[in-house]
Amino acid sequence: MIEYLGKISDHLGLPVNAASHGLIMDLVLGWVHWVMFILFAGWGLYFIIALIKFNSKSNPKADYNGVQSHYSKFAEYGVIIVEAFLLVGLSIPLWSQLRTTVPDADAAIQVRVIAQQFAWNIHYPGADGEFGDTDIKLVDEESNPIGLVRGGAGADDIVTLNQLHLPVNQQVLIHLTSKDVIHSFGIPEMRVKQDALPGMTIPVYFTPTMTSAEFINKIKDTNRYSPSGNYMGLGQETWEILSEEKKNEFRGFQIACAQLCGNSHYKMRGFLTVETEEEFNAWLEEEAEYLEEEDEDDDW
Amino acid sequence: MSVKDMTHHIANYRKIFVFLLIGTALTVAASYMEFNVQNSIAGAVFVGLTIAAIKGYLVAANFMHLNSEKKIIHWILLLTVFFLSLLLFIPLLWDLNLMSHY
Amino acid sequence: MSDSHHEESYWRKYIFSTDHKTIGIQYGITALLFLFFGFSLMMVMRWQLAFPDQAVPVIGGLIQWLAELNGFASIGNLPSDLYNVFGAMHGTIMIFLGVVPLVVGAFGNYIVPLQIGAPDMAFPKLNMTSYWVYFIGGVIMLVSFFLPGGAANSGWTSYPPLSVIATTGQTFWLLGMVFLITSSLLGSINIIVTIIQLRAPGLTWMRLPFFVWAQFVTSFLLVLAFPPLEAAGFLQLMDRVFDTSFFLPSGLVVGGEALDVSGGGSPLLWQHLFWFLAHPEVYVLILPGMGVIAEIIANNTRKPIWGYKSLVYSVVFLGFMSFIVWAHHMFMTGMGQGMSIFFQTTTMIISVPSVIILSCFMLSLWGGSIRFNTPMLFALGWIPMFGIGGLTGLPLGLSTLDIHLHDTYYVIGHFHYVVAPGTIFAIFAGIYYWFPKMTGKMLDETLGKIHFFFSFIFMNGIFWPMLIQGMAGVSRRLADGGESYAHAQGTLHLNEFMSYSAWLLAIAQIPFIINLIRTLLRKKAAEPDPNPWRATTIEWTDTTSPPMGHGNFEKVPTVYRGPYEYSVPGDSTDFTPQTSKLIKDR
Amino acid sequence: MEIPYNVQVREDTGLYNSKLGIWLFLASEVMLFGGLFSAYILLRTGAPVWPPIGEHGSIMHILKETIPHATFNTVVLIASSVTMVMAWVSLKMKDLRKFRIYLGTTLLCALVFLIVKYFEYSHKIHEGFVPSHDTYMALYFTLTGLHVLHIIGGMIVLGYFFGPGIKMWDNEPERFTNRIEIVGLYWHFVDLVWIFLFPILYLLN
Repeated sequence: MIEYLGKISDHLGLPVNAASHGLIMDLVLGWVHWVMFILFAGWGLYFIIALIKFNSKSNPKADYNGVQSHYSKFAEYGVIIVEAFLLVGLSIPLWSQLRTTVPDADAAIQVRVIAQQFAWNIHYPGADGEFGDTDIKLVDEESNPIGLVRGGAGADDIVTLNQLHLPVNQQVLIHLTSKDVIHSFGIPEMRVKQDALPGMTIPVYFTPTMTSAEFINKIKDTNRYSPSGNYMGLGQETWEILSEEKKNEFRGFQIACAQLCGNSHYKMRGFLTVETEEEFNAWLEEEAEYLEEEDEDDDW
Repeated sequence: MSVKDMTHHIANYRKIFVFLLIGTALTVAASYMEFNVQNSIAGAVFVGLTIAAIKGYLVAANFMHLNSEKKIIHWILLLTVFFLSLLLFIPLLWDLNLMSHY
Repeated sequence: MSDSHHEESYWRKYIFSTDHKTIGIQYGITALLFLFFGFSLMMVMRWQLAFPDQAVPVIGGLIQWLAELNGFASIGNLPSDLYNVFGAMHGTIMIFLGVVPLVVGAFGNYIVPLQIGAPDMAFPKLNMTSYWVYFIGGVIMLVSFFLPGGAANSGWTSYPPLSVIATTGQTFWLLGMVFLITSSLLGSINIIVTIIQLRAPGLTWMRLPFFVWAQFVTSFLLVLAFPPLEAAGFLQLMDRVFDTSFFLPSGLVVGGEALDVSGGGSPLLWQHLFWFLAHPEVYVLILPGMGVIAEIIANNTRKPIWGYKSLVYSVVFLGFMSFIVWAHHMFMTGMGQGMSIFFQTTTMIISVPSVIILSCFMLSLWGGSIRFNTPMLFALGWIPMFGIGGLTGLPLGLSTLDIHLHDTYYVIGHFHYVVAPGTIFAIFAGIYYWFPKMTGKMLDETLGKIHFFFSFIFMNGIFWPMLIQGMAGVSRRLADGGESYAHAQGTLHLNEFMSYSAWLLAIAQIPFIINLIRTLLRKKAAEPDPNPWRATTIEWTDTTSPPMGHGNFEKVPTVYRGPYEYSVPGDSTDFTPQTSKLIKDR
Repeated sequence: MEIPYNVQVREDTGLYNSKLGIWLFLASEVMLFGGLFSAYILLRTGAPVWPPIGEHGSIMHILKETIPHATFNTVVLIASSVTMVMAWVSLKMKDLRKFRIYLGTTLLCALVFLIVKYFEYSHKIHEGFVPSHDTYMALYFTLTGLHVLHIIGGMIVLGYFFGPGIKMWDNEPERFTNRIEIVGLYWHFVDLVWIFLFPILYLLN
């Protein structure tokens, strides 16, 4: 029943769902919209009838007492019961599942995300599985935006700019924070959103269930696949010379900033690539190789 | 109000003045004691704020005549104090899911 | 204090007047101008959203001049820096300089003393002060547009640390807010004292017009909720001017440089203090509107409002609850289970009195003899619009669904349905309804109806697509309307539609402006009908239109009955004024 | 038409207008200081050490020196509250001379308070403990600064009633007495705020 009625959410214009918890959220949203729709339609019908029936021409003498029946009371009790159900039956348990049942760090892929004006720094723990320490004195916007201590646990850490890669069907645990102002980490397709507050690290976790390739296949017929207008802020010329691979990056999942964070808030986008485990591992290795090359360069 | 009432008031005000002075002395004394005994200041905070609350009550009830004020003013203040307590303590109950590391 | 035996000078009469009616009109005119200004900012923003980075037609030169004055590059378009300025100031101006002064300063000031049979506000000089303090606050806000870096640009919510590191405009914003808050506090204390102390004999609490109740609750919200924001404003001023760290945690790195502050503060502290005001503020915007709607519906259905007592209890309960729901604006700040249950529950509870109020208005129609004049049309239009606003609040109040909808255009659509068609329709309804009281002249009905129908259509044209965009996950406050984001691509075409609706909405206001000016210029009838709507409340039945100068009433009226005694069985007319002792059997 | 219940009380509420007005104002003041106290509680509970240690170390040693001054100031302010209420009582007993003495003493106490405060401030600032030093100093200066502004505001009003405002006594003695009661209520409130500021800022660290 929850599923059957909740399916109205398919018609609400939600983005494609690509996370394991997304379906139930959509169903709840569907339920809420049923409530909204029934209330609006019911009262709307009454409203129109009342206006036609009781205009001053057809009813020149008003009735001092007005409505005597108690239907409206029942309607109000109905609203209360439905709201109580939405709250206790759906929203509260779901919130606890989505926000307070933080997965065990070892069981999940761990990533740190450090937001800044106007980019997402993605920090992987590297082969040793442990994040290196950070120090704000080491921050350098060009070479070390998060102030990572390159040594000890931090020696093999991978830091990327706006490139979040995740394996499909594995739970990911993101440690979210910010360097400067408040940002908000949102991926609509993953049904994920969390404010990134400076001075605090807040866990975000979800399990992607669809790879970027599958996703792009799914949206082939939409504007998202073949954008127009300003071509995702790139302009037509730039868009047309992009490789198909690069285009897919833009078409795929994006991290959107949902909290006003300054001038370029509107283009603070990050890219999320969900891939199979092999692809993900290959990507990590590739990044690790870059890291070694850089180290050799610096060796003087 | 008659002159007799007033002389009664005056005697009361003098008494309250003395109480307030004693209260002040006690708070100061209490704070010194706790300083030297232990590191935890929870006890001192409790004692200090309790004395402050009593002093505040004495001022409000007597100098501001709240003990004999009209109902409507009591209601307004009750409402204010209720909202005030929410404002003071709800931010503290922010059971944030913070991660320990960073 | 208000003896008027001598002829008053022009200044005392029109500028520094202590008469609540003059002050009400001063508030009204100033606030309408600000409302129009705030609306204009939005129209420029909507150009940028529909046609990013193209020069604004007609006023492109002006935009370019302003942008360059602020130090931004512009070719006559609205650069993103200035977009953020306009966005923040649109919100601030609409709420704090437009709607609140209109509903409380203008309507509250003008109507409340008349409706309760009082000669003036309880503190006339304070009333004058509150207007002028508001005026200064407004001037500070306007001046800030010409600063280097422009006016405040961190959203009307001014979340730190962004607002603390923002340009000087933010300091002006804070100063302006301190003035506006002070003005609101003075005004609302005045209204509460007036309602409690100056009610005419016989006007018991349960005989008060619902409008007065709404003003009463609103004023309490202002008195108790505004000061914490004033405190927060002081703290942010300290952060900005004296480099303190109330809202700045340790270890901030801005633009590659470690911020030179002590740290140790909390950005959430601001959000608590801000929303402690700003949620009740929503009710400050809407409750007086509900009051206006109640008056007009009762008058034009020619029958008592349905469930007067439930309305009164609901509005009081609504006011009370509005203080304990604030954190539903903060679901995304990392809130745990306990607080989320608490605030979701209170949010669901607060929807109940709103539903009751709306139901009472709907049920009032049944059995009525409905007159479709302009005020009534606006009141009737208000009902479904506010309904949509209320209903779309439901998913936002559930923290789980807020994960997807938080800070998207769905939120924008939701609260604009509440305050734009909601409050502003009520304001228009009130203007059409009480204009004959204020001037002795009726506004033109045809122009009024044109104004209503087009406003109704275009309001929906702006705000309905926002709900669709929000569903798709498009964030708010994007200077290019979402063009840069992949998930926004499917709904981008709506931007143009919304923008055209907005400009057409502006055009739809022309009949209103013409109507106002034409009616004001028209000659007044020798003896204007003091009660053109055949209403029952004191302001229509016991004084002239417009009411006489200081004092309002020839003699203090005595009240014998409730506020909405329409179509009383046995009475020869279909309205029985509150002050009529007996039911007339003419 | 005269505004009713300016001097006389309204029967059903038992209040005159400005009495109700000042209490509403004080309610809003409670919320204003409440917002600041809320900041105090949140920042203090969130700090690992209180007062935090900053560039110039901890304020503790200076604070300990200041306690006698602050205690003295507390006594002064309480005394001013007593003289304030005595001033009102004198008016009730129709004794204008005593009223003047008491009100004058109140003003004098306020002045003493401000002078002590000035030395306190300058000592701290001299040692480098400015508002931006740490969150404790920020709270200290904001809270006491706002309190000082309230004292100054109160002094202006009291000064008015001590000087030109006293003329009202000749024509409308009752109204004047009410005014003194009102300003007295405000003054006691300022005292009350200090009663809380004193322990939380000076003693309990």
